[in-house]
Amino acid sequence: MSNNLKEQVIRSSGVNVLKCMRCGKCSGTCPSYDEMEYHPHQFVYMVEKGDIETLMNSDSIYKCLTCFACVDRCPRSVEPAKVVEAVRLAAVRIQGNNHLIPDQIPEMLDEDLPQQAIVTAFRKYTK
Amino acid sequence: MQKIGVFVCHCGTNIAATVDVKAVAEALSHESGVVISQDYQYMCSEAGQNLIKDAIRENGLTGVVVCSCSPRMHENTFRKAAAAAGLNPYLVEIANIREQCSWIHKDIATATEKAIILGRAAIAKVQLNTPLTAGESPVAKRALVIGGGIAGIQTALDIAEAGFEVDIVEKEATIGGKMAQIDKTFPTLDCAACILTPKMVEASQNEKITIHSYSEVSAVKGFIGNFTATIKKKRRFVDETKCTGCGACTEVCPMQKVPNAFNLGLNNRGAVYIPFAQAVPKVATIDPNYCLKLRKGDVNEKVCGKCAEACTAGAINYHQQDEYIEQKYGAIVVATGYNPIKLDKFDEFAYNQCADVVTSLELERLMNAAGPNGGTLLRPSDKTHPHKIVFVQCVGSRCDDSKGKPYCSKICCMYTAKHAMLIREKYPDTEVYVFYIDVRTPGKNFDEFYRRAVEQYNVHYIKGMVGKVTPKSDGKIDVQASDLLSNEQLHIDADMVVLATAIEPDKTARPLATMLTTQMDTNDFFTEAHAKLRPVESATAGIFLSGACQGPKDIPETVAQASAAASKAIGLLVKDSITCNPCVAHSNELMCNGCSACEKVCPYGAITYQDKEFRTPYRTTVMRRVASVNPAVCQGCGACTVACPSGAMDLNGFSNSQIMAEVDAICK
Amino acid sequence: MQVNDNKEFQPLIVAFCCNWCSYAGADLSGTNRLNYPTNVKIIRVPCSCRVNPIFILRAFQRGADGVILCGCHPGDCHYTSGNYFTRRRMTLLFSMLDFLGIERDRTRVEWVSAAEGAKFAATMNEFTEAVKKLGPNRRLEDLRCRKQ
Amino acid sequence: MQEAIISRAKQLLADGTVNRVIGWKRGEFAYDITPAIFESPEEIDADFVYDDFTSANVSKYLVKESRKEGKILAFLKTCDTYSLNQLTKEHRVDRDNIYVVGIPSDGKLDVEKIKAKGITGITGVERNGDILTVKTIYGDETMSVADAMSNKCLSCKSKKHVTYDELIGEDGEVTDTNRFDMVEKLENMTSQERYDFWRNELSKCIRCNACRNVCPACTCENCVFNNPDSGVENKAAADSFEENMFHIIRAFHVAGRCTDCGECSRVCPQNIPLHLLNRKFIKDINSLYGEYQAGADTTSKAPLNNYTFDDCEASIVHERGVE
Repeated sequence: MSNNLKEQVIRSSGVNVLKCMRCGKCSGTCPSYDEMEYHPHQFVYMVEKGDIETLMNSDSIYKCLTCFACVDRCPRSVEPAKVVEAVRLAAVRIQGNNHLIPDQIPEMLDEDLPQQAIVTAFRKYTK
Repeated sequence: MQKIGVFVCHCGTNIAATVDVKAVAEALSHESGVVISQDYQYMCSEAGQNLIKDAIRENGLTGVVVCSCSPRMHENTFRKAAAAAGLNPYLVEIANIREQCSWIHKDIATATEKAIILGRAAIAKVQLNTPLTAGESPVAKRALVIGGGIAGIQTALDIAEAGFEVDIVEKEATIGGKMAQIDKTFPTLDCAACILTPKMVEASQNEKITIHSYSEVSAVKGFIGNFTATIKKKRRFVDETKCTGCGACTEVCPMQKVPNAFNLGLNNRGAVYIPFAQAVPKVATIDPNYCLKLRKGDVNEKVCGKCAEACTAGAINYHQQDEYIEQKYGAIVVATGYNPIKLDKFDEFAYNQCADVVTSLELERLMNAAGPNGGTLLRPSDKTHPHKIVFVQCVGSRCDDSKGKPYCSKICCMYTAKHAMLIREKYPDTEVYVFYIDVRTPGKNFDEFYRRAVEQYNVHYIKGMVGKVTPKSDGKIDVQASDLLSNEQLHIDADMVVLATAIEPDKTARPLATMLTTQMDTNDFFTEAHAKLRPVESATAGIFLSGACQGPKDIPETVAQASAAASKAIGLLVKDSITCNPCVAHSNELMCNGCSACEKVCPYGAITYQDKEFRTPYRTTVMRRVASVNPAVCQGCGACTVACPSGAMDLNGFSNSQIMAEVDAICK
Repeated sequence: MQVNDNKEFQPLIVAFCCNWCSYAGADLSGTNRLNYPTNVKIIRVPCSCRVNPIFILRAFQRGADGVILCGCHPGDCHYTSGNYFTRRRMTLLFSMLDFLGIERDRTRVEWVSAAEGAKFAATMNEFTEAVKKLGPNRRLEDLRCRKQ
Repeated sequence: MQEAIISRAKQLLADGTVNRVIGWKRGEFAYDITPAIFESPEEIDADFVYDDFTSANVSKYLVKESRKEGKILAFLKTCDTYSLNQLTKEHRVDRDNIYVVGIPSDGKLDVEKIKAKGITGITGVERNGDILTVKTIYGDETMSVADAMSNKCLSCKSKKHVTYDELIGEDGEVTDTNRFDMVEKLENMTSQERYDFWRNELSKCIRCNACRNVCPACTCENCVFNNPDSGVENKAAADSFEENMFHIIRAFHVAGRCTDCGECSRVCPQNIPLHLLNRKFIKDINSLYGEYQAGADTTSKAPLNNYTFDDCEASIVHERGVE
């Protein structure tokens, strides 16, 4: 199961996690770092280890703003945001196990929520 | 009539176990031209070689075929044996029946059959072998060293020490290179200038060494032992022979707003300048882009001219022109060095936004006693003492994208430890953070040095890359990074940020490589002839590599390679002439079209053309352009032989007819 | 073409190997005792760029069923650039042979370094199999050279 | 046009610019136009011809002629200027010894195509727009110009002179033609079909060497097919292998140098479409290594004497097209 999941995440993200040299620049650059239980560099490492379910069960996948700062600054072109997105998709794709439906979103919005988060959330949840 | 001897080796059981060597010798004895066919236990042994020698003498052999191991193994052995018996060594061919037959096949019948075929091919080839004599080419007893940094200086000193003339060509106004800009050296922390400047003086005083500063190599022709280089001495508007280096001109120059290149633009200098106090040659140079007089365009106009007035030696010459010197050299050593990369593509480090974000080389100048602040470490922006300094490692190194360089710049870990330690030593109230990915300290006393920074000097080493550097309005700099070991994101309010910038080969290296027909890798580092066994030679004969032009290097490694390159160059210069590989291309002038196809594919520039007169019917003559190959330059690849449409080009030792004879024998 | 007792078609393969990489790679597969068929006969050339299209046609004429050319990997040529010329020449030559209806699998270029003994053996096994499948060379043979 | 050319030739001879002229004269029949050297105005008046049958590319003659004493005047059609440029690039001609007058060509006629219509006894032709009047000893016949146009002109690649000292008439542009259609058609056949096609064509070869002798790229001092040491020497093809080999090697030797002037096919007495072999190479070069027109300039590196680090591998032949 876990191996299949790893393969799925790697395929759907298009990311070669083996390129990571563990510099942590992604996490050094991440604006939602403090919100996350698992941080961008951990995503890359845990996907490499095949530890996908832990990530799927963590709120971290919804904390990523998809701002792509990590993608932009990664010196090895690993693209951690795409990994996060792929894990999130893996979670969303489990049938009958929807975490959110689009109609719920408006009432969950609060005014302090950054604009970018709303836009990305909209992008994420309407796929 | 050919008299060919065939010698089949058992190689103990290596060959004999899978190939019926007796049957091979028997079968090959019936081949045309074969007068003797023998087998023996070990052909390469002295007894085996004597067998061959005796056979050559007794039978007057005109060709020898040895069926044995790979020619890469013992071709030379058997060639020498043949030569000892009076047979031209190039009349020996090897049939590889060990690596390419007995060792890969199991069935004796088919392996024997294949060995016979390989033997036949070698016999067919040797029938067409011609005696070859290695040519000789004289060696000019003078070396050219391109680049006057520590690598070039060391190489030049070593070559001069051996008694040969050396010319150093340096593009800047002084020799010394990057090492002159460095404050202290790791891991001993001695002052760079204190160990470099004596060498610079030595170089300038050595009678065998000529320094062409403010010069560049504009053309190189020729080949090993016989290069001709054109050196362009750029006009510096100062007569080098008259200038005493007193510096009077630099004091009177009214144009004092020129960014000081030696201090990396951290302060200003005059339009006429001596780069630094210990410069060699200690001669002033006028920068025509800033000089009030030269900028005018017409030097006869009555503008400024203060430096000429101040110069008691009368060395200032506003009318000076570029000078070209042509010189013959036997060997060329490339020592073009490195530069830190430009940081334009790394906006996240705010290098272009904030004066207090500096590169490590800039920090060297900031800390140097001869630097812009006289050795006191001050922030470039407001000249205050920094109390919190963040070092960022691997800036632009180990990047697989187009922004940076894919390689490790090698020297940054150590010099950052040095910087951290020096700062903590001199300013104990300063907190120093080093963000690293890996700390790489292979080298004598290197890891001990790094551990001292951590244990003795309390430098905070944090594993994790800095993600973002943001200058704040209060003058502080917010450094955002992740601490991978404690798994938290950090924000440090720093006063200064130092970037361990990746290093790259000097921009002049690539055009130089083209001029020298030497190879470069995709990062523009010169490629050595063999990664392990020939690390200081380029693949082009007579061209040697010294220092960081071949790959990132620290000072001890650079000096070691510089001396190694020097010893290789000396090894060449002591020879009066060099023996050339006789397996080179040659052109049949009667068939040559003069079309230049061969010249276009020759990687060595070995082919030239001349107009020659040829006789044509009815006592007429015609002038034709024909190719000729310089056998001293040709390395024998054969690219020209295929590019040539008329078949005028052929290759000694691997001629068209020889290869086709092999094809025929194999397909028979 | 060789014919065995068991009547299985045994193709004749001529392999041109450059002295610096592929010939050494072939030696290495010997040193490592990696088997490949006896069908393959190697001719040593200084560089893959020494191989004239005429040699390849000559081999087919005289009875080869397949011709393979091995050289250093692009970028590793001992002579800097030889294999780059080889690559263009052979691409065009093979394309022309294909255009004339000669089976594509009878010709091949493979880059084998001095360290790739295993690759050399595997390549030769594969190539021999491919040519075996095609059967004897009939489309580019010289009838005068056909063996019984 | 002929008048303009003749008068310019006489002027240039008279003012000493040149001492000879290479042009064309009539052979045995009206349509037999063959290259010729003229040394005086009288010779020009007597024999010089430039008409709708004047196809021959004279640039190859300049290899020998330009090495002689004095300057020679050459009248070159657009396609001929490419050949001359290529020869200049390969140092085969002394361009300084040639005075080139570029002349326009609106397509030349192929007499075989006219004869194929059953028209014989041809004494001349007249072009009126699209209508061609063929004068014969039996009276006039008409047909369309397009039907009589030679193949090489039907797929004309350029109306632009790439080298000249002066022009008669207007210069045109590089044209976009369908010259690779037939190559593509063959590429889309199966290997067996291609083999059958070429066997059928090449087996007609009588090794008259006309293709080689007319080819402006084949100017070797000593052709490999005449050289006993070359390994491919042969005078007459003994069997199918030699038929193939001659044409493969010839095409390979001119690959990257062939300007696609089409003379090889024009002169082939057996009507073998030899230009397809050259066009196959040109098409491959264009698609694999970037557009390249031999003879378009005198400085560029020929594709086979050049390379890039990321050229395709030879295995691309296996990966594309029909097996």
